[in-house]
Amino acid sequence: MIQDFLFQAFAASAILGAVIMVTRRNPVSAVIFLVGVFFATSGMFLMLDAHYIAAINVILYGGAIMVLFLFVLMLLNLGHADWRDLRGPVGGLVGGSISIAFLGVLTRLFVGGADARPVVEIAGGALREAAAEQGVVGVVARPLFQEYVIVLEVTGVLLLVAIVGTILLARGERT
Amino acid sequence: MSLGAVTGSGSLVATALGGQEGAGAGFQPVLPWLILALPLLGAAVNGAGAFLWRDDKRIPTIVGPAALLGSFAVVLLNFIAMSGAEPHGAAVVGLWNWIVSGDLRIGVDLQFDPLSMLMCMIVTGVGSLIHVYSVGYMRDDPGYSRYFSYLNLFVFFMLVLVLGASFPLMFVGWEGVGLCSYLLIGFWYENREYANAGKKAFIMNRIGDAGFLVAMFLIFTAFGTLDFIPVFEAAEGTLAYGGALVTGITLLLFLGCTGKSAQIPLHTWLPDAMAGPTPVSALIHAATMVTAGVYLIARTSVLFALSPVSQGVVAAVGAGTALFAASIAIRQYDIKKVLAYSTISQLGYMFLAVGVGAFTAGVFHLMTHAFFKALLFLGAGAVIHAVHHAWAHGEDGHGDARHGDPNDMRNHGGLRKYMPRTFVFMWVATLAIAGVPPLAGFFSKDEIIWYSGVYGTPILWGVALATAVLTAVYMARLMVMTFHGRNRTFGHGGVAEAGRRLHEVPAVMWAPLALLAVLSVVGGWANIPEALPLLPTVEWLHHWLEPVFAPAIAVKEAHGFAPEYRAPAGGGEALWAGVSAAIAIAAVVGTVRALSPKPVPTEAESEAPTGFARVLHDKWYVDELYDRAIVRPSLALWRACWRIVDAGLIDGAVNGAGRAARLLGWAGGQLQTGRVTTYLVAFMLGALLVLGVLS
Amino acid sequence: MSEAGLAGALGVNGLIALFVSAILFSIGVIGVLLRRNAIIVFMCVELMLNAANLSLVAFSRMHGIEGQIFVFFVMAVAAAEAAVGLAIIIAIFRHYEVVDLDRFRLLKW
Amino acid sequence: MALYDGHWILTALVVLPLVGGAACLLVPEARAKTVALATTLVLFALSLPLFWTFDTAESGFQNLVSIPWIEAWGISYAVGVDGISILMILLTTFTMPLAVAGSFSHIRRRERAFYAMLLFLTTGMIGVFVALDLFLFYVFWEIMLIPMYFLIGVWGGERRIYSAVKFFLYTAAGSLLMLVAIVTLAWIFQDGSGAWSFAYDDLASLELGRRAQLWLFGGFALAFAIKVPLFPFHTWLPDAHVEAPTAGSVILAGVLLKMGVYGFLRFGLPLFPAAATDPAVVNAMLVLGLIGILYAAWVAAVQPDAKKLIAYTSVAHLGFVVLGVFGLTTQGIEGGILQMVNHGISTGTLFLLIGMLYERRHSRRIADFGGIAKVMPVFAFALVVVALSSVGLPGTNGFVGEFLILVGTFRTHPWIAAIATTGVIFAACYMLPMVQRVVFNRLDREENRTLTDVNRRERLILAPLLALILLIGVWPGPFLNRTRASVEALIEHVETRTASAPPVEAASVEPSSVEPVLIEAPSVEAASVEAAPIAAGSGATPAHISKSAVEAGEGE
Repeated sequence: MIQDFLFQAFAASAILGAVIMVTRRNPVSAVIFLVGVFFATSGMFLMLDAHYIAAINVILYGGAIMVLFLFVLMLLNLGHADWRDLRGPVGGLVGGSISIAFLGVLTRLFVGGADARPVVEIAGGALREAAAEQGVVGVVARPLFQEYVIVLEVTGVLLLVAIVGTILLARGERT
Repeated sequence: MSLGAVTGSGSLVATALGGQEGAGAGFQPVLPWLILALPLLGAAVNGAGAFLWRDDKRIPTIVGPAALLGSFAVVLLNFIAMSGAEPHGAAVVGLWNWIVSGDLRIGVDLQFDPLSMLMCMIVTGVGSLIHVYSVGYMRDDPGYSRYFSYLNLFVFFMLVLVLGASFPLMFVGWEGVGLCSYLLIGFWYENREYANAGKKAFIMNRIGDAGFLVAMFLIFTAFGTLDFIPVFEAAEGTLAYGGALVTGITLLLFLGCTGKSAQIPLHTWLPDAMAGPTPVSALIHAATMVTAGVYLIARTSVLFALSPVSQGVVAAVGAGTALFAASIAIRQYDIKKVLAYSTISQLGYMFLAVGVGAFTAGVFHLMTHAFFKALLFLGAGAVIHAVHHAWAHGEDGHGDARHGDPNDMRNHGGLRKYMPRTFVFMWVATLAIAGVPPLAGFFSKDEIIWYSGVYGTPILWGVALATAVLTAVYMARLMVMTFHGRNRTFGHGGVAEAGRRLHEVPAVMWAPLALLAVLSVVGGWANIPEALPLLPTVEWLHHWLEPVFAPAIAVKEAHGFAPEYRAPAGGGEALWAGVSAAIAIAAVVGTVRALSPKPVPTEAESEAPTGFARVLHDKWYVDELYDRAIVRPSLALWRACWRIVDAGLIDGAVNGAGRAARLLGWAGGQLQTGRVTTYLVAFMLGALLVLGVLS
Repeated sequence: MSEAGLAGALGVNGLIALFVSAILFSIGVIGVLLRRNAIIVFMCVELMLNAANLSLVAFSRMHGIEGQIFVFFVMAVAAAEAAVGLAIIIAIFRHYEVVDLDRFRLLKW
Repeated sequence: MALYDGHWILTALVVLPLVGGAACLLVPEARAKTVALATTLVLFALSLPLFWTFDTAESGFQNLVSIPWIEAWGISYAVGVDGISILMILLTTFTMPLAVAGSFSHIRRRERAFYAMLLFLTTGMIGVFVALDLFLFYVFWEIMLIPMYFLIGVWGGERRIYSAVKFFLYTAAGSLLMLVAIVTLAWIFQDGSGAWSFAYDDLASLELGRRAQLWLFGGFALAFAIKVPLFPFHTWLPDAHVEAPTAGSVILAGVLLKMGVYGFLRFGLPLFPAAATDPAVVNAMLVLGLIGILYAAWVAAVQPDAKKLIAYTSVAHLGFVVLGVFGLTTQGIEGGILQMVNHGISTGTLFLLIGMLYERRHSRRIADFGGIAKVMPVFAFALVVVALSSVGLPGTNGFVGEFLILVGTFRTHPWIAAIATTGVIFAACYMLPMVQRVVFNRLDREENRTLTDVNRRERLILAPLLALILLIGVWPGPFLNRTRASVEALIEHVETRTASAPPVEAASVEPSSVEPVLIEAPSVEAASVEAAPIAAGSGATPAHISKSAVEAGEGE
């Protein structure tokens, strides 16, 4: 019961945080609220028995990536509010309608899609049992290093390429 | 030249013709190919000479006339051989297959029959004389070699025209002579007028040639062959008498004739053709090429005999042209123009003759006309030559512009004193053409007048008679203006200077004149009418040509042709011969009497004629009419085709399509703003679409 | 029936998670389209990624652990993307001295 | 002659220019022209025996070679020669050395690429004439387009880009439809027999319904009509000709324009006999040809640019050829083929001559000349002879072709032929004034006084052309001989197939009671179903080809 309440609280704060983040003129406060959203979703991950994902969501997203954003904001000295940042009514109308359309389509997709598929036997409980058996990390690590090992390695290469690319791009024209 | 092929191909034709060929069995042509080869060789040698030894005049001087004389000698041999063989039918000599395609076979076959031999005699005989004359006339021309090359080539094509045993081969000669005519009219191509005249001649001839071509197609479709002998033999069986097909064929052929022989409505090129050197006018535009139309009708006499309508048209056009051209000739000042219209008029006579069915008379007049008209032209050439030299060898060397046109008779006058020989020869020719007995023209023209009345209608007869009067008048006027009275070459007061400068032409020029003068006298004796049996050669030409024209006469007789031999106004041939001779003499004498006392103004002094005389002087404004009604509208239409249809409509559509594509591309390009947001919107709409379709 | 079936498979929380995911994603969309600042647009993209992750995790309760594995990879790629993206923004800023998306039209040659 | 049994020769003719072209790209700039000339001369020498050893009695294909290429789709490298293509091949190999030699002093930049393009173009042209597989044919057809595009676009005159693009788009637009038609044809064949094939004999053995024939014929016809070019698809030609370098114009006139009519003869008539003899189609083609003859002559007569004038005369001449082909008589088609050769020679020479003038004077405007005969007598002589050939004066090649065409067409369509005959008048109306204004009249321009007559190289180029003009004019036998058997077989094929086609459709209907229009196949689908049964019967044909190919292999 308390868990359900917590979950719904996380959900509500995630939505709230997202709304605030989108509407902030000051980029730094947008970053702060985004970090809040990430924390809220991490909480939801936890409640959904994805403990490992919850952890790295906090560390990776909430920590590393958002800090990176902050660094860039500071580096470029963009940390102040800008009136021109928000679009006018036309942009709002276009963005709003597309957004609402997305909401509708996604909702229909989730509901209808779930309806179309046969309900699989693995319920929330099964995942929890596996976690109890293999550990919170193990339940993710086993398939990762067994079935998906090649994908994992490729991801590693991708990160390497990203590192090189980032350095090259960020280094600029200096010779 | 493979003789095996010659006889082989020839016999092929002979067997195809069956028994008819038996008539020609007695006559085998001697060296037939040499007749053609010599002028062609001459043309080639002289043509090469025009490039290689342009300044050396010895080679063309020898080769040019020699090629013709050689050819004439061979023709003469054959002529004698043919007259020795009785009956003298047709012999066909095949040289090689020209066009063979499906059931169409056109051989390079030569047909030797009385008609073609007679024509060959005229072409090579008169041609030889004119070649010799040209040696003198063209002596100082820088294009001497080229001239002889063209002239030889012309004779070659003329012989092909005459000897060709099929319509297409005749057409080769037909267009070939047109080409040479074009080249020779525009011989002095630096003068734009002259070059234009050549072009005009070619194009007007082409109009007729198109008719000739379509006629050939009709013949081939009807007969399955284009060889003369099979066509003529099958004609009566294949074509209905007076039917549309034969009328169409013959009228189209006649269209070809009007082009080549300068009959109404395609006559306007011939006067302009006088731009060429005068011997050319004599050979091509008087004696030979322009008579090809008459020859064609004579050759296809069977077909024409089958179509009374066409015959009527031919006769009417011939008579009309004769009168029309004669009326113009009366008011011309250019000596060559007078002769040109005279030629058109005389050709009209010939068409009148073949039109009413007097084929022999037409060919007879063709022959005598070749003699006296060539003589007239060469004489005129001598006059022009003399006047030109008198002017050109003046103090400043080139006085043409100062003095005027050497062709203009107003610049002549009194030449009798300076050019006595030419004067005599010219009078012989004049009397011949006027129809004064016993000269050539009397017999031939009288025959035409007689038959136009007997075979034709009273109107044709009247026109023929009227034209005879006009002929005598304009010729006498020409003689008076040129040779009589006082000399005006150096103005009215320049008689003394004229005496120093004007001379008789050299022997190489007057000798051919003399020979032609003899022929102009005796030429008519070849066909003495039965009514006037003065010589043993009564109806000789008639008999000679009988094998050629007998089928046509037979056709006509089979369809109710039975003329009564008396003139429309009554009386027999002898009577009317006497009458027409009297008319001619009276007209000549009258004109000389009337004109001689009158002083003639020089070219510079004379005023433009007025009234009806002006209409005649300006040739009834036919050229202007054609220019306004045909040439200019055509050019306007053609320009419109180019500017409006081609560049406007079609290219407009094409370029419009291109522009439309570019516009579409530009419109599409406008979607590419280059801003991320635009693409994001598009991307999201796309994602929505995909998701929407999926769900 | 579908509501009950889905709720039965995912639990009520799972269902809520899916709706939250949809809402977060839509908010991300509106942010991307509404903001001119490249960095904030970028952040909204991260928000959308996170929303997607949320639905993956929710469905992993129904279909098994692969959902979480996928999330792992998404995060790895997102990290790389964030790094490269920010580097690009820096490079652009260096050149134009501005991060307003409407000020440059680099996608058109 | 054992070595020369002909089977390798066609392939050699296709490949050699490719090799030569590559060699041109590799050798130093100054050597390129020599390599190109040598290649084309060898090519001509190689093709001559093809002419001598041609069996005039054989109506089918000779020197057949067929090697599978893309077997899954039934595509093979099949080449052969018959009476329709032999003269075209010879014309190509004859024209090429002259075109190359004619460019020696004209092309001064990027010589290597220029001569390589010429040689690549040769491959395409010969390939089109020898290909007996429709796919192969299409490949060569398109190969041809590219070098020509560059020849015009790179070495052309001022508006070269516009002209090159126009040329390319026009041609490509047509040929794409043809590709659709080819693939459809192969698909219909596959539908009936179960196997794909693009082989000519296979596809020619299909018996299609009338409606299907009309559609497919339309696809081919548009491509060919543009290439011919028939009015109103002709406007690319004047532009392309005017802007192209001399060699380009010579090849364009000499060979490329023949592709259209060749296509009609090789594919249009035999593959779709019912469509090609459909009165509406025939009349449309004849009328378009007729319009081409008259209209192009008129437009030519008022052109101020000599090259453009000659370009329009090409339209007129090709109009005659189309007339002959669709007159569907032996004389008409033979005349048409011969006239293509004639046009190639005469018009090619005219372009060479104008090119020579342009090199000296850098102008093509007729008004800029006059009296040239005085300073360039040999040139004037050549121009007059060629002009006369172009107007079809008897004794030159032009007459033989025109006469046969007209006499042939007259038998089936007298009125059209009769009107077309007036074309000979208009021919004189455009050609003679041009000749007069260029070589005759007074030499009144100072710049023209210093013009030099044609040099020895140019004389060597002109001599064989002039000789051929006269030779074909007086003795066309050897040329007509070689076309006869094939042309007669073609007409027979078309006639028998046309005669046999209606009963197939009319079988179910009372022949007398129903209008022919009503018994047409209702749709393309229905037509293709009709096509199905016969395709099985044609199984013998590929065997025939492969058999002769095997024999070919053994022969060597």
